[in-house]
Amino acid sequence: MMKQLPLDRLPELFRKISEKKTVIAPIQSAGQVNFGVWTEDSILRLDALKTVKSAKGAFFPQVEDIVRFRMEGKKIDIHPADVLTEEFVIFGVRGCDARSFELLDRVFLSDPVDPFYAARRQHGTVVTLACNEPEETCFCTNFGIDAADPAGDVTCWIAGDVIYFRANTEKGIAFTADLESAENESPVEELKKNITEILKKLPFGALNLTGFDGDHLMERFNDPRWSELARGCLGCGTCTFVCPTCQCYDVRDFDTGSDIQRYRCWDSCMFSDFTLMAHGTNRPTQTERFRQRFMHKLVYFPSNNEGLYSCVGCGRCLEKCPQSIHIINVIKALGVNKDA
Amino acid sequence: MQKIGVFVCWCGSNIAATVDVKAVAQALKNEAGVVFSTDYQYMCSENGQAMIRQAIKEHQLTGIVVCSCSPRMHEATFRKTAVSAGLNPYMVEIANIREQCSWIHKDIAEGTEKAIVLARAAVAKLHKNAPLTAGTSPVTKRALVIGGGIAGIQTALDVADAGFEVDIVEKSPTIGGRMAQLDKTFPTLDCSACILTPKMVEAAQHEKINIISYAELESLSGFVGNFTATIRKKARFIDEDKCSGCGVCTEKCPSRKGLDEFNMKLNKRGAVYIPFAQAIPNVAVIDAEQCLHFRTGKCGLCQKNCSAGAIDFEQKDQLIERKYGAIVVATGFKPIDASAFNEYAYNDSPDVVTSLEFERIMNAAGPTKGQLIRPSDLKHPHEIVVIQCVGSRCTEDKEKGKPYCSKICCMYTAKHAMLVREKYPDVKVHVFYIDARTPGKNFDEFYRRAVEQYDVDYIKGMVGKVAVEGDKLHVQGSDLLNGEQVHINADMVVLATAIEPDPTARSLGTMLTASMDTNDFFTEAHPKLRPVESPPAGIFLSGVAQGPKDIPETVAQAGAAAAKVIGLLCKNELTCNACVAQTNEAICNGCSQCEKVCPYGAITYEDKEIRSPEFRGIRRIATVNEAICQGCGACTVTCPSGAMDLKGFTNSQIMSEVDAICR
Amino acid sequence: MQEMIINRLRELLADGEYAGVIGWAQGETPFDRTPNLFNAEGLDQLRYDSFCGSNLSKYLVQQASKTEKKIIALLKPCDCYSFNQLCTEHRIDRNKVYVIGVGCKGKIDVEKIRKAGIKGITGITEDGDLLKIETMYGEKEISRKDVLLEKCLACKGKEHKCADEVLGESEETCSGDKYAAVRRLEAMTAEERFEFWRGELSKCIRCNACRNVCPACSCIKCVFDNPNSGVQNKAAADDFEESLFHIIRAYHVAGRCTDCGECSRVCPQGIPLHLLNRRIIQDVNELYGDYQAGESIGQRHPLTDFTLEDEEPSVIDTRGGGK
Amino acid sequence: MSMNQEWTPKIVAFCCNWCSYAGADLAGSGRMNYPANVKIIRIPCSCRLNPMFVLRAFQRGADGVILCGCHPGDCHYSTGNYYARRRMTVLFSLLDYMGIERGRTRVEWVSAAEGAKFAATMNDFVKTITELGENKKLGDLRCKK
Repeated sequence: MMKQLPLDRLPELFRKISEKKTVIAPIQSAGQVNFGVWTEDSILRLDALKTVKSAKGAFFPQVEDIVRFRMEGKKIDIHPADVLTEEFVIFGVRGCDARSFELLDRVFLSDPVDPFYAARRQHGTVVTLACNEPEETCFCTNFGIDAADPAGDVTCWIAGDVIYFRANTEKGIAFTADLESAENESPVEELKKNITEILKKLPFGALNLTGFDGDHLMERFNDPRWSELARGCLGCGTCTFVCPTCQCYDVRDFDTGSDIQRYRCWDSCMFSDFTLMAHGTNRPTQTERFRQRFMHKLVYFPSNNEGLYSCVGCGRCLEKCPQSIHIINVIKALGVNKDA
Repeated sequence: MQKIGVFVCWCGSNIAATVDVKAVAQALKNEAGVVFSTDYQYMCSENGQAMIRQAIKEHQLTGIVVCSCSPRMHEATFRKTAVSAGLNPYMVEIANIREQCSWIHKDIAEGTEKAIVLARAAVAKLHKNAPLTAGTSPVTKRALVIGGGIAGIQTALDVADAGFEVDIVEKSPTIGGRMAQLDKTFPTLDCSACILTPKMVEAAQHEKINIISYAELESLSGFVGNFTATIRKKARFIDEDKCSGCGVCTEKCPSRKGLDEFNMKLNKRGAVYIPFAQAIPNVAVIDAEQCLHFRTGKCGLCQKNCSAGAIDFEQKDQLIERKYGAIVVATGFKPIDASAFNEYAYNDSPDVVTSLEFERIMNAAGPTKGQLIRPSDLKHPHEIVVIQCVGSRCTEDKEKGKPYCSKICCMYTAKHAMLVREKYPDVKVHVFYIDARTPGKNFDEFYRRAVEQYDVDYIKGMVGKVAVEGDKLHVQGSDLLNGEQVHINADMVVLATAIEPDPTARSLGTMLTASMDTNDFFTEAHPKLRPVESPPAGIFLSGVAQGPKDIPETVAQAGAAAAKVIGLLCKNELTCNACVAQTNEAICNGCSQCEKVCPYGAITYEDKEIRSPEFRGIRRIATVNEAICQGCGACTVTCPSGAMDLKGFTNSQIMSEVDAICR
Repeated sequence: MQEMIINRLRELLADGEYAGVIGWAQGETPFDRTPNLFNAEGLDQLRYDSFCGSNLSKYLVQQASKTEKKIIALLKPCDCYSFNQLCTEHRIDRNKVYVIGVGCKGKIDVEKIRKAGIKGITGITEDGDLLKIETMYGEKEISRKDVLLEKCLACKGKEHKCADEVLGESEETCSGDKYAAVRRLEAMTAEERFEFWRGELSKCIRCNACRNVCPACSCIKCVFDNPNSGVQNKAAADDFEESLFHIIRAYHVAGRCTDCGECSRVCPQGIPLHLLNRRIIQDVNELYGDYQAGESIGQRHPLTDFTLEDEEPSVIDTRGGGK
Repeated sequence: MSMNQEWTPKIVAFCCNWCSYAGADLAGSGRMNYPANVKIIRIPCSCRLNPMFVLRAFQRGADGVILCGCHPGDCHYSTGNYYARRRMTVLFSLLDYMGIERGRTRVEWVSAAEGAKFAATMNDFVKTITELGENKKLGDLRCKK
């Protein structure tokens, strides 16, 4: 049974939730829309299709303390950072970002479970929002994601000036408990139909991903066109840091003077010092690094995860790459449909 | 991890009085890497250093931190100690807990806490130190003396006697400097020329000394042992080799309006002149401003009458470039401009003269041929008033006077008074003074003779005003001992003016990068321990250029400077500064930003084979010439990637010091 | 213009004297332009139109040294300054590059079109000053002048400072005083300026795009990647570290930044990074005399120079800007 | 230094070895007091000061950073302080532009003979920093614990 709420009473709902849980929603600050903690004077932007940084930051933040060491003479005492305990709601997550949580779960929740990520996933309620106006850079349709009916604890639709909620999990039910139920669900059905129509018009909506799986690993790896594709790549980390499914991180120590703070932070396979170990022979040229990124998304991850691609088609890398080199180039250049 | 020994010095009570040295030693014990920490009354003493040697051996220390006085004092001492115990001298760090801590903080708790922080910073830096070895550079076995007064001459003679070549560069046409203008010298009343000219002649005839007169230093580059000086020899318009010094041209010259600088402009001289009889080189010089040939193109009488054909109107300035191992600054002094003291009517009456002008009047070779006569009406004066400290010890008006005591005026005024009283007993001499400062050997006895034997009237007090009244000079001053006003109608007034460095000193100091004090005297490396050296290595100070002093002290300092020069030139090579820049070739961009800021041009570029994870192949790499680099570090900051670093003061060393201080 | 360039390049590449040409290739969407190296056969892939905003001079640092033969580079007037600066720093060997100055009348910023509310862009065609934009939601129009790249609004003129040959016309698109935004910031009080930069720099995701695209930021090993530099860090774990990265970057390019605007173009979070460099350029011009980095090869940039009469650093306390 | 303790200013002074460090020594031998919050780091020349050291000091909790060097014209390395002068001007301008209080950074030329000036400068600088209060804008919170 769906629930509904007039759109202009949404801040009221947030205020009520904020008493007990932190509300994270797409808000605009300094001209950009990113997920941030909602407060009274935040500019809520549910109309913005995509935030710059994906929603993964709520569960896998860019920087996170792990442990703190303090030296007392010769004795070292260790203070592990405590995991998240407060509840929070992340509101306005699009279908693609919602799928990325599943992909990250396969990495962080598989044995050995990452305690920090697990705690956040457990205390977080994901409220997804259907995409009323998908854009040309979207291509989630290739990965079995339904932008019109995204997965999540609660799925919402904004039809006209009313927002409809459908609880999918216990957390979802708890979230929508004291909302008035919606008698007439037809606007939602109609909105879903429109969205599906628009999704058909996506320029990259229907790519042919055959050939990108574990069995053709070596063919893809040895393809001569990688150096051609990678030539324009600057080796910056934009594509990896806006990507909702990138999960690589580096562990660093910071000497605060009185103790040592060990923290982890996002790392990018595009950086020249990615996985630079003692003997100093990590991937030497940009071609190798470029290949590693897309091989992981389209070949390595699926071969380890029953064909589940590590790309959710959000299109952020299409928009944000300074030189417009991205996964679509790779799929079209190396995939079966070279002529498409 | 390093094994560090910390040694906290009491410095007698200088540190221990306001810093709890035991607490500092204790606090440093639990610093990372510190395996030994102790304190002692005098670390720099023999058994203090023995304690260090002992600790190094016993604990196999890899580095030591000495918390003591300024590194500028004993860094070298403790480095030698480390070497004697087999430790690299650059594994020594000094924490300055005396001048920059115990001496300036009264409260013990505050002082101790700061000392601990400074010690920690030194330990933190030491962790990042690496053993360094200094390179060597050749020494040019020739010295350059700038200034041909008694200071320059004496230094040149001493250095030349040790067998080294010396060039004397003298700005005026002849050497001899200020002393040549004097009549007698205190305290023995020797005739100044009699004791100076033999030295001048000796210098001229010494095969190792080369006198470059009427010349100035144009530019200087290089560093100790390897200076390259460019000297501008101004055109004399007279060929030095041909001129015999006969002086015919000086008599024939019709232009008589030039003021004779040698006689303090009290009389006139020809456009072509020889400054004084015993001039060395005994060669005439043409003053282009006064010479009619240059002004109107006519005349040329001197050329016509010169039998040796030495006059050469086409002569041009000559630029001489030579290499030197050491440079001695002996630029001497000049009396300050007395025209600023109009309360003494210096500008109103020619009979108010400065002491040096008075010296010329008394001098037999002077404008009055030794006759004591008044410049105004050439009459013999019967009453002379001398005013001491004109412009000296004058603190309230910086532009007019000098804050310091010029040191020599008390003595030469007593000399003047005695000479006048002895030669002309009829002349009454009054001397207004604040304190009679005559501290040298036989100085006070000399002054007592002036007072008692020649009953010179010494009045303790200052002169308020000197007014020209008719042909008399009404001097109005105060007598502090009797507490009364004194009025004297004097025939002449002599101003014992302050002395200041030669006007060329400031520009010379900039050229030599020698530091100077606010009065333009050259600052010595250390007021007590290194008075004849200037901070930049290879630059030495001789004479009044370094500060007011009399002739005995000047000659003593000249000898000391010579000894330092000889000590330097007798070495075949000099050990260079070990803390020089170094390139990390793996990450050098070869962008030549560093070369642009290097003041010594020590950085060059070459294509080198590079093998690093990031790059394999040929690349343009900066290389530092360790002999030329002086370790200023300008290049390390323009280098964006930090490829250029400075040994001994590396980026990580300084950063760890900052971390330790801000902890 | 594109055909003219392609034909001329065919001639040049015909005799094999050149290893190839660095230009823009067609990306996936009609307005994506990706820098690439073309040989004679691939020339039909080459594109040159209003979307080629990126500055290609930094690619020459690697590409020009890789081959024995010379390389051709297509450089817009504003790119030439970066090229000259890199030649001054011996990162590019000038005689290994044949520079074709391509005409430029200002380039389009697709991000600005999106910001203007036009969504689902599938095609853009130019018609004089009007842009006709097909989108998934119908036809839209917008004036070309309103969506020019930020760097075009501070265009440094239509003259190519290092071209061996010029193809096509250029037009200066500078709109008024390029230091206006800097002065607006300077007029604020210190608190307001601090809040402004905290707001902007807190968006920074440390993706290093600004560093990797900047022609002046071309160190072989950047201090932020070098464990021994003392400032190595990969993510801003604290407010200070967000500012640290940008202050040090602005300082390292001080005197060498040609104000080419690439840093602001590529920033995924739209941080106006050029305002930092432009402030330093304004200071340098006011204090040490007008200086345009990359004006010619072999310049001595202001921070490696001095005069005896330079202002004391305390001049900052009294110059413009709210207390 | 935990937060509840009453805040005292922490000043890092970079002094050039030839002039200002000698000036500091002279202030010491002249027993000319200045507050103990000033700690001096010796560098060969004012041109050795890398802006990264200034930022490092602020990050680590310094409240004020002052660079002392030889008077322009007196530099032991002849041109060092000229470069330092331009570099610090650009750095201070950048910090001012980002809203950092102007008084936090300073350059002062002190010769080896100016012990009194060194002490006076340090007293004045500590007074300025005390008025400005703790450095909250340019500090790393993790270093404050």
